[in-house]
Amino acid sequence: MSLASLEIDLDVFSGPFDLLLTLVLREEVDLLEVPLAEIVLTYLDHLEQRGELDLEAATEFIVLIAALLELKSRLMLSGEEEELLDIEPEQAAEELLARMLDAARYRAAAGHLRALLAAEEGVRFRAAPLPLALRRRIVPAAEGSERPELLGEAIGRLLAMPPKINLRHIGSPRVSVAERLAHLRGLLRRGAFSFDEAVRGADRMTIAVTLFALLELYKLGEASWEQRESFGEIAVSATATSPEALAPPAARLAG
Amino acid sequence: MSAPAGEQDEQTPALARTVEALLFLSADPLSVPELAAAAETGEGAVVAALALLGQEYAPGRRGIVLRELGGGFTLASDPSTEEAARRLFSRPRLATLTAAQAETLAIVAYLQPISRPEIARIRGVSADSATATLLERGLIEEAGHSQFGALQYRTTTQFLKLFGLRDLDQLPDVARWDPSPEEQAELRDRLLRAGEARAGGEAG
Amino acid sequence: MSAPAGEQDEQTPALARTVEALLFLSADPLSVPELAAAAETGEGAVVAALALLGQEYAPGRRGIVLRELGGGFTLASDPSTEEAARRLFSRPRLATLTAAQAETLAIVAYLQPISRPEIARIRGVSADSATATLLERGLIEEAGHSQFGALQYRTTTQFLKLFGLRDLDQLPDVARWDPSPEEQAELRDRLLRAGEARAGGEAG
Repeated sequence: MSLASLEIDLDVFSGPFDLLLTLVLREEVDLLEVPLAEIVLTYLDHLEQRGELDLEAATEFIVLIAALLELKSRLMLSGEEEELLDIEPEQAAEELLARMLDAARYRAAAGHLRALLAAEEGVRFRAAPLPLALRRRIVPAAEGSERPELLGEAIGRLLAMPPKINLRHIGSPRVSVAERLAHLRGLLRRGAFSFDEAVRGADRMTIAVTLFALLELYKLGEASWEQRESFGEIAVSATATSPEALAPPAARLAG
Repeated sequence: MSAPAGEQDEQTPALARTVEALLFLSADPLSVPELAAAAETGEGAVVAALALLGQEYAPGRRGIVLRELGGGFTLASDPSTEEAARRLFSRPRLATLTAAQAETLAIVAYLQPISRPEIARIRGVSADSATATLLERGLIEEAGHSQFGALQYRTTTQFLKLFGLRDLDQLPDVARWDPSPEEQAELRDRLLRAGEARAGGEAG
Repeated sequence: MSAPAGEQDEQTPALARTVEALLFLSADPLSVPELAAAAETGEGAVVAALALLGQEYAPGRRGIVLRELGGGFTLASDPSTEEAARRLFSRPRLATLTAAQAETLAIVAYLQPISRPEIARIRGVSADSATATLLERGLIEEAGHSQFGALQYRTTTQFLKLFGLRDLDQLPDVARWDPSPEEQAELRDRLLRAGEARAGGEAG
């Protein structure tokens, strides 16, 4: 693979990318100390120099870097007692392999679908509305024919909290992104707040997940933040288009 | 058809096939110039092709007929098939509430006025089509804009009639169906929180 | 009907005409039971009528073809007429899929119902924008929530129609694209072997 020729120069390691991968899997380089963003930047530079995009290699790189990111995030998120810290290099290699195979499998299936679609080129279907005379007639329901209890029942269903999410492969996180999203939205509804306030008294894992939830809110356009100096206080506030004016992604999609 | 007599699998000439396909695909009548431009041929050839199709799709021969309408040509189902079409497409349907509509209606009834984004957040999925149907059926109506500019909804008199209610105070007490009655927060906050938790499952 | 010699005036039997009209009118593929119910006849008679129509609308004969797609029967334009259709309707029938969209669609097609986080996990990258496009094009749709509350997706009839599939069973077994055990073993080794050869001095 052309990835082998990708030279990485980091504080913790200097050499070809596939060697770094191997050393990480053999735990000879601590993944926690490998700045993955720098690897991505190196790769982008490499692409720019070559001036051409090898899709095969690019896909392979993305799959590998994604696997590394997941491994790293597991290491960061799991508690000291987590058995995942003791993950064997062979296990990690298996995990990477399984992931590459899975991705390859559906990439091939995607190719098949595209071929099917291409074979149907030129086939069109009629999409005309039904003649007026045939449109469905709707008979209005009689007055008093619906039970008011129907409405109460619906509210009861909507009040039910979903069961707690159990991410079996990460062990048992004590806090979910969904919870922290709800927490942050609750704070936002009251006005601006500082990140420290949002995680006061929380453990390391909760802080990490809260930060993740904050990024999600930022992505959804519901919140923005400001940090005047590094390591200073992070002030979080609702964006001009406040939460009430914003629909969740699902609503936007269906539009 | 102009093919020699007795030929079983005679083919329709290419131009007639093209015209047939275009008429089939188009919801509106197509004029001879339009057909000629699309097929990149002369109008005379199109007229000839239409004449050929007119024979094949003559009334009473098939389930589809060729009609000249509004300065153009169109394919239509034969009137003799209308009864079956009516059975398939236009069975009169009693307006009942789907689960999504009932949920949306309940949210509007208990929290009105309420905006569509809020409804979507409580339901965890888009409420657009349910809201549209409820508006169409006259069970909810627009109720101005929220302070953030989002359109709000409230229930109508028609809604009260459908449920046999004198006024909104007669809505049943939600406590009967509350899965965790010990919770103290306001109904709106609790519904939003539960909805966000449901939608948040995606982000996990 | 049984006109002698000249099959020119030959009429299509009444049931076949009805079925033809229903297929013409319906935007979605119609199944044999649906057709039988609408025509108030038995399924065997409908199958026979469809066989007759299948001959008349055989590929290459006319501008319209009869297709078995998406769990039922439907009429479609013959691909040979596509150029003219594109000129008339001035838009391609379906923009091709990007690699990301095709991959996401393949994952949904094979593993449905499946949630967005699961898709992202398999692809190794977010599937948000691909999922949005597929939803918008009607190739996938929402299919309720998983036990963990995440929204799930499945493919639509529209997907089957556009990809020329009768049903999902027509998709080949995904294992067909698995690398051979030898290739897998080689890949596995490769992850460790490359390092062992060089691990000695190079680590910084």
